[in-house]
Amino acid sequence: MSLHNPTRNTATAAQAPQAPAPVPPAKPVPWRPLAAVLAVAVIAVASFWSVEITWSRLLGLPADIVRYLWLMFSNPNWDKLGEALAQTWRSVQMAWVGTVLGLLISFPLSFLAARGFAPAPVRGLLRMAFALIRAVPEIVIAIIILSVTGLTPLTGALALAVNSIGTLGKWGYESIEGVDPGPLEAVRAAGGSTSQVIRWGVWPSAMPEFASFWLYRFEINVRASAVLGLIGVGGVGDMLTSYTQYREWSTVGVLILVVIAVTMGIDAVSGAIRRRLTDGGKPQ
Amino acid sequence: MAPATTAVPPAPPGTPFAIRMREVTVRYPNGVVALDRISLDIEAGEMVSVVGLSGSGKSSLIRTINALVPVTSGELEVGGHRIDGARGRELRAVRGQIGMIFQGFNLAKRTTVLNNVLVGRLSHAPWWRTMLGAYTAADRRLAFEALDRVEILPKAYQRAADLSGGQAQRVAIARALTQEPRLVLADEPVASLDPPTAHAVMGDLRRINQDLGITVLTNLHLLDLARRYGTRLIGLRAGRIVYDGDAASADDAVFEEIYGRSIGAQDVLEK
Amino acid sequence: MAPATTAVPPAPPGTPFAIRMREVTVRYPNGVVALDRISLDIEAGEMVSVVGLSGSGKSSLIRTINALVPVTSGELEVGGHRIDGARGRELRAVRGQIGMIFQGFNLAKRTTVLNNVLVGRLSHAPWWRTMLGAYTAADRRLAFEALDRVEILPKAYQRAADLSGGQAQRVAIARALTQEPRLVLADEPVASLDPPTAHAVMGDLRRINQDLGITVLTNLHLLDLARRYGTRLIGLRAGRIVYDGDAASADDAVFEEIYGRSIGAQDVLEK
Amino acid sequence: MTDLQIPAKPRGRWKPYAATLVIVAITAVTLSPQWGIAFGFDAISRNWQNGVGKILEMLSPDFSFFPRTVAPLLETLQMAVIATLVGSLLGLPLSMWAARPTNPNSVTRTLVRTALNIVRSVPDLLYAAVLVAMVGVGALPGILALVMFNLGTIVKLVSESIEANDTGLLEAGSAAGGTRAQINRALALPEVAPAFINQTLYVFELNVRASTVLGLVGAGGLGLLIDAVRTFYRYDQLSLIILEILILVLLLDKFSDVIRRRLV
Amino acid sequence: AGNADAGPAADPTELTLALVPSQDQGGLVDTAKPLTDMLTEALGMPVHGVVSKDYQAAVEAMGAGQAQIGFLPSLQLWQASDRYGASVVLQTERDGNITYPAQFMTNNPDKYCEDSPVERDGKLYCNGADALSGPAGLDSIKKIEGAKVAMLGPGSPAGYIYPMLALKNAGINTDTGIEAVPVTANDAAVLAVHNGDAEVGFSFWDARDIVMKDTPEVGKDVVVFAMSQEIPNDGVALTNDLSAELQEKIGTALAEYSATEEGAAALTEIYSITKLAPADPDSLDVVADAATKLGLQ
Ligand SMILES: Nc1ncnc2c1ncn2[C@@H]1O[C@H](COP(=O)(O)OP(=O)(O)OP(=O)(O)O)[C@@H](O)[C@H]1O
Ligand SMILES: Nc1ncnc2c1ncn2[C@@H]1O[C@H](COP(=O)(O)OP(=O)(O)OP(=O)(O)O)[C@@H](O)[C@H]1O
Ligand SMILES: [Mg+2]
Ligand SMILES: [Mg+2]
Repeated sequence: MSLHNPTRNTATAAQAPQAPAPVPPAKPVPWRPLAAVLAVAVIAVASFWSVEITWSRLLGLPADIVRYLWLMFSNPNWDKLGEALAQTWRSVQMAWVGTVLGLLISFPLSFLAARGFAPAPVRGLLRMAFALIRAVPEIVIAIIILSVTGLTPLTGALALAVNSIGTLGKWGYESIEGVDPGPLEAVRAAGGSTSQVIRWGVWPSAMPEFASFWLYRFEINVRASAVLGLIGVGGVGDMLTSYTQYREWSTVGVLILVVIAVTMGIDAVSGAIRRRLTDGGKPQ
Repeated sequence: MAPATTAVPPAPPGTPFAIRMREVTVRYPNGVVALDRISLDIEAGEMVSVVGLSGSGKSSLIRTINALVPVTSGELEVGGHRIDGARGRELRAVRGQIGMIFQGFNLAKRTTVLNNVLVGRLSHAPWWRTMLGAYTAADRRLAFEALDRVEILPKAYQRAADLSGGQAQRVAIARALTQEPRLVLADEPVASLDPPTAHAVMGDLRRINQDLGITVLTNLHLLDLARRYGTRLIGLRAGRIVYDGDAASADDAVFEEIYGRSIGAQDVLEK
Repeated sequence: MAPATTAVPPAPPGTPFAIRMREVTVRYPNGVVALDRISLDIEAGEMVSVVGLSGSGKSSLIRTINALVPVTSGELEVGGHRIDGARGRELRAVRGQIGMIFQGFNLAKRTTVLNNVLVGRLSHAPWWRTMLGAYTAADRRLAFEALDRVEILPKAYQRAADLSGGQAQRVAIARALTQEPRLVLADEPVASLDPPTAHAVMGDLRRINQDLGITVLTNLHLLDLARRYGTRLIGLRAGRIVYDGDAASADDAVFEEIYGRSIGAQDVLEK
Repeated sequence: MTDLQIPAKPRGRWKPYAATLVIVAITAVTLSPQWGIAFGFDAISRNWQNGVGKILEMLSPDFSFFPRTVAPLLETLQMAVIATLVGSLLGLPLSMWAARPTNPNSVTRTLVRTALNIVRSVPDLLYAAVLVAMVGVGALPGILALVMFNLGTIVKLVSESIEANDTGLLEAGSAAGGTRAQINRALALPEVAPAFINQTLYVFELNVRASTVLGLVGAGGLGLLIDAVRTFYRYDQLSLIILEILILVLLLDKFSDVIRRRLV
Repeated sequence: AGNADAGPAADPTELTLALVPSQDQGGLVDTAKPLTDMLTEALGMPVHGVVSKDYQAAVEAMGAGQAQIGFLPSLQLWQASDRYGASVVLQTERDGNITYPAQFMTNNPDKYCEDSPVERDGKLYCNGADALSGPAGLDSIKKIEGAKVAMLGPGSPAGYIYPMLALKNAGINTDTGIEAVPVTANDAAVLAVHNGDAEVGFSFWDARDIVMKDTPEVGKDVVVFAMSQEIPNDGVALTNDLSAELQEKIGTALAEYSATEEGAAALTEIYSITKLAPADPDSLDVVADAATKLGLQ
């Protein structure tokens, strides 16, 4: 046994001269990915080529950004802070109720829409419903609901709830289908029924993902109140659009600060919850 | 041989399960034939080891017995219940009495060891209790006893993710024991365990076989373990049974037949 | 013993790496002391097996040598380079010459076998080539040769996810070989492989040790393999070296010392 | 075996219950008439026919309107394609920068995350309104607004999925002596590909739906047309437009389903 | 909530007022409080106010009986009465006018101005548009043929309906004869002309004031060269499920409020309204006519 072999340098140095090169298998041509990339490239080129844009406008953009940031933040109109906070609270209320209602409804539905938990027709129907909700503009949903509950924040909450069902349902069945099949099989093998499989096979591993996109949807709903603000149910989004339209930049600055603070707060909470659920909240 | 369905009355409560396979073929959707016309009788109370190359169909055999993989053709009976074609409540009732130990443990990592073990009570406890996780004191006691039997009781309230490999393996065994099974199916339960731990686990399996009379079917990589702990040895190769006999008397020639001509040859790695 | 830093000149290119550890302690952030004042000299070109209970520190030892785990105190030198405290470019250069085979393979499942093996060239190829994935013909040839050596060349363009366990293990070995390493660290490379495959893998490691003179350090669960393939055996227990000597002469008493009093006793399972 | 040493239940098991309680309390407050939105079923039970009537009105699309919708639809798609492409290509490296496994440096990671949180928190409506003042009306401000919006979404979703995935394989790159960028390119990229492609498709769908906002900046497209038909209460025309968007959404669903099953 | 089974002629016990601020004015409206406070007192029942920026939402709310009083722009006034039988009771007066013109603006005065632009309050006008009332300079709009034109959505009287009607009357095919640059707010129309995205823009008179707050040079760069016909101001509509007495009471209360000094001050301050005058139903015919002529078919 040669522990030290000073004549050997590396694997190739000694082997390359005499040993014939190994014959690798023919490199397969990845037709499908190539076709996909090609299709995307063609569509992209066509879009860029056909769109009418004066790209030179981008040159002035940095200076403009600085100018508008100055307009917004050099002298913020703190008088409006109270109202901004009140309207934000209203947005948060609508968003919260919308999210809670949305998740209560979408949660069971997303299981029925996931492969392996319900018959195919039910699955197809539910996926179609989720897609339909996502296809209808928010404001149209809001107007339908408005004819039932009037120009109240309840309308806003219900509109957000309906909207949330579309996205939460989709995210839900996607992450259920992505769950590690092992534990699920173990529950099945122990004689568990479908609901028990969900409770003890799917829920423990899908929980962090569900929690994270529920919170993300809450964040979206807080921002989506901008559109609902238009119909008159209030919220900080309404203020933002109005003050922007009338170019009251110093107020817009205050509103942006409030919105950023709220979003970052939600993000921080959601990050903490996600860490707790995924790794038991161990110190990093 | 005539179908045994009507001949054998369903096993009375508490008696171990026997397994009868008649010309069972399992073909996966992608065309791979994992089991090729297997006929096999395992008596109640036997302790059987199954060996074979990677890809020879060991896992498929165990998973078929538990109906996790559907039978393509042939007849399969466990404890007097027809398994091929069984569905719904009946299948769940049979499965509830078969303890399964998975190759990859299949623990729910983000919940406690105890909750994982209590999965073994699902088919026995009332539905609402399993949903709320509010098991009876008796069920919990069964779970604690199983944990104690595999010497991991102190970890009961830890998250399954925080376990070492050997500990996770033992929790999977405890889960199977908590079912009060009449048949234990163990898929390579000691892979990646160090020798003392491996012997401890195999000893546990032998104990439940000998003390409680439960039928045990174990897939194994390690021949010495198969020889030492099994009373009967089954060798699989490419989905067929190439050896079936006494474990202790299986010699090197037998193993060479099961595993192929020579160690390191290229053909032993391919399907 | 005096620190070896200045005494040993950095190894000249191509020569295998030696390892010198002086009073190395590794304490994880949660307080677990995984290595407890380990002093160890491994000569260039040795083939060493490390055995020990689960949780005894085998993985920690290997990962410390490659600086994947920081040294809490003590001195560590690999091939004449100080590893404790090394960072950035220098550390990458040393790591580039240490081939590591992980316990769980650590392959990128969604890309091809070839791309996984080419990871071994990261520290040798120019930066822009690695970014574009445009490796030189020479690099690709190295990768193909390594795949050929572990007899898995036909799978070069398959996705790593489609491999069986044994095949994935071989790809991980090919990746380490492609680095043209001077030291191979293998963490339980044959766990969960069937005996023929396990012997094939261990044979590969012995071959690169004997043919190329590369230093090899292997963690093993299986004592017969350790005895058969290693020239030197190191036994770890609770982060300390309890045996260090000739592999062939390690008898059952030695193993009992390493693994504890008796099989199945509770204390062998806990940290 | 009668004398089990059952370990004491760990402390801190009240925490989930406390969290549930907090959630229920917040929900109660937001539902209440005094402090919240005055949730009640009476209006719904009284007036639900109104809503059903509106929906029924929408159930008969006016297919003769189709020719008028083609140009706006193409315009919307055009902007959505460009914005998605730019947003996702910028978003990919930023996602790796914002995720712990692919960027262990906590300073730069926090920096990127904070910046993107701010980007994400500004409503798209506001981007549109400000950008139209900066670069004029047309497709450009619309695309820019969408790009900002896409960046925030993609980076959040993709970086979270990087963190949720197994990251042991990145160690293989470190052990081979690779730089962070090399490791991310060679090992992390193929692993995040499915998540990334899926989120890109999702963002594309968002962009099509955001056409209402694009209309606001004069970028035309479906948003403007929707406004126009709404102004004249042409629910039949509106439902045709919705039908077109629905087909698009279903197609994207299908794509992402195929990709999920093929790549994951 | 109203007590539905108190009798067929029963009026609701509380009212909702939907205020859609006219986009065609320079100030920001975010509250209906003075109006609702006053009405609550005058009618002896609670009146809630909602400021809605979506035309359709307000009209549909009235149609569904979710709002009883609507402060609506002219097109929506007509639609509310046409679709849901609401009665138009009052129209607003601004600076003594119950009408206002739309303006045609350009960044190319050499092409559109017959005379040299004159300055008023820092903004340029030509073709007699400095009279500040319509119609004026409409002869020059023929030259718009073939130009890029920034216009609002078809719901906007000043940003779309009236200027387009004028173009039609001038013999221009509004579908093919001009190149539309759609915008959805008046300030955006001004900016589009200022930035050169469009040669001509439509807006209410004078939307340049909004933009001048942060882009002062807009008054010089963008020249108003024509004014459309006068457009009816927004007004007040009441749903037909209110009893005649209640309708009467609401109308009177609002009219009287605007006649008091303090009421007038509040209305001017918040909505730039100087008076609420009895409605002239004929003035809405023009809107109806324009809307049907231009409506999407
Ligand atoms: N779900 C599946 N779909 C398709 N083919 C499968 C599936 N599971 C297993 N196979 C194939 O069936 C054959 C038998 O696989 P099986 O898992 O039973 O082997 P095994 O003996 O358990 O091997 P190992 O020792 O690696 O666990 C193999 O060729 C395998 O590739
Ligand atoms: N990242 C970590 N953080 C904290 N503690 C750790 C970490 N990794 C390992 N440990 C602990 O350090 C000790 C040694 O672990 P190590 O992984 O080195 O054991 P091992 O000998 O490789 O065991 P096995 O045979 O199970 O692989 C164990 O007690 C383990 O719990
Ligand atoms: Mg198997
Ligand atoms: Mg280890």
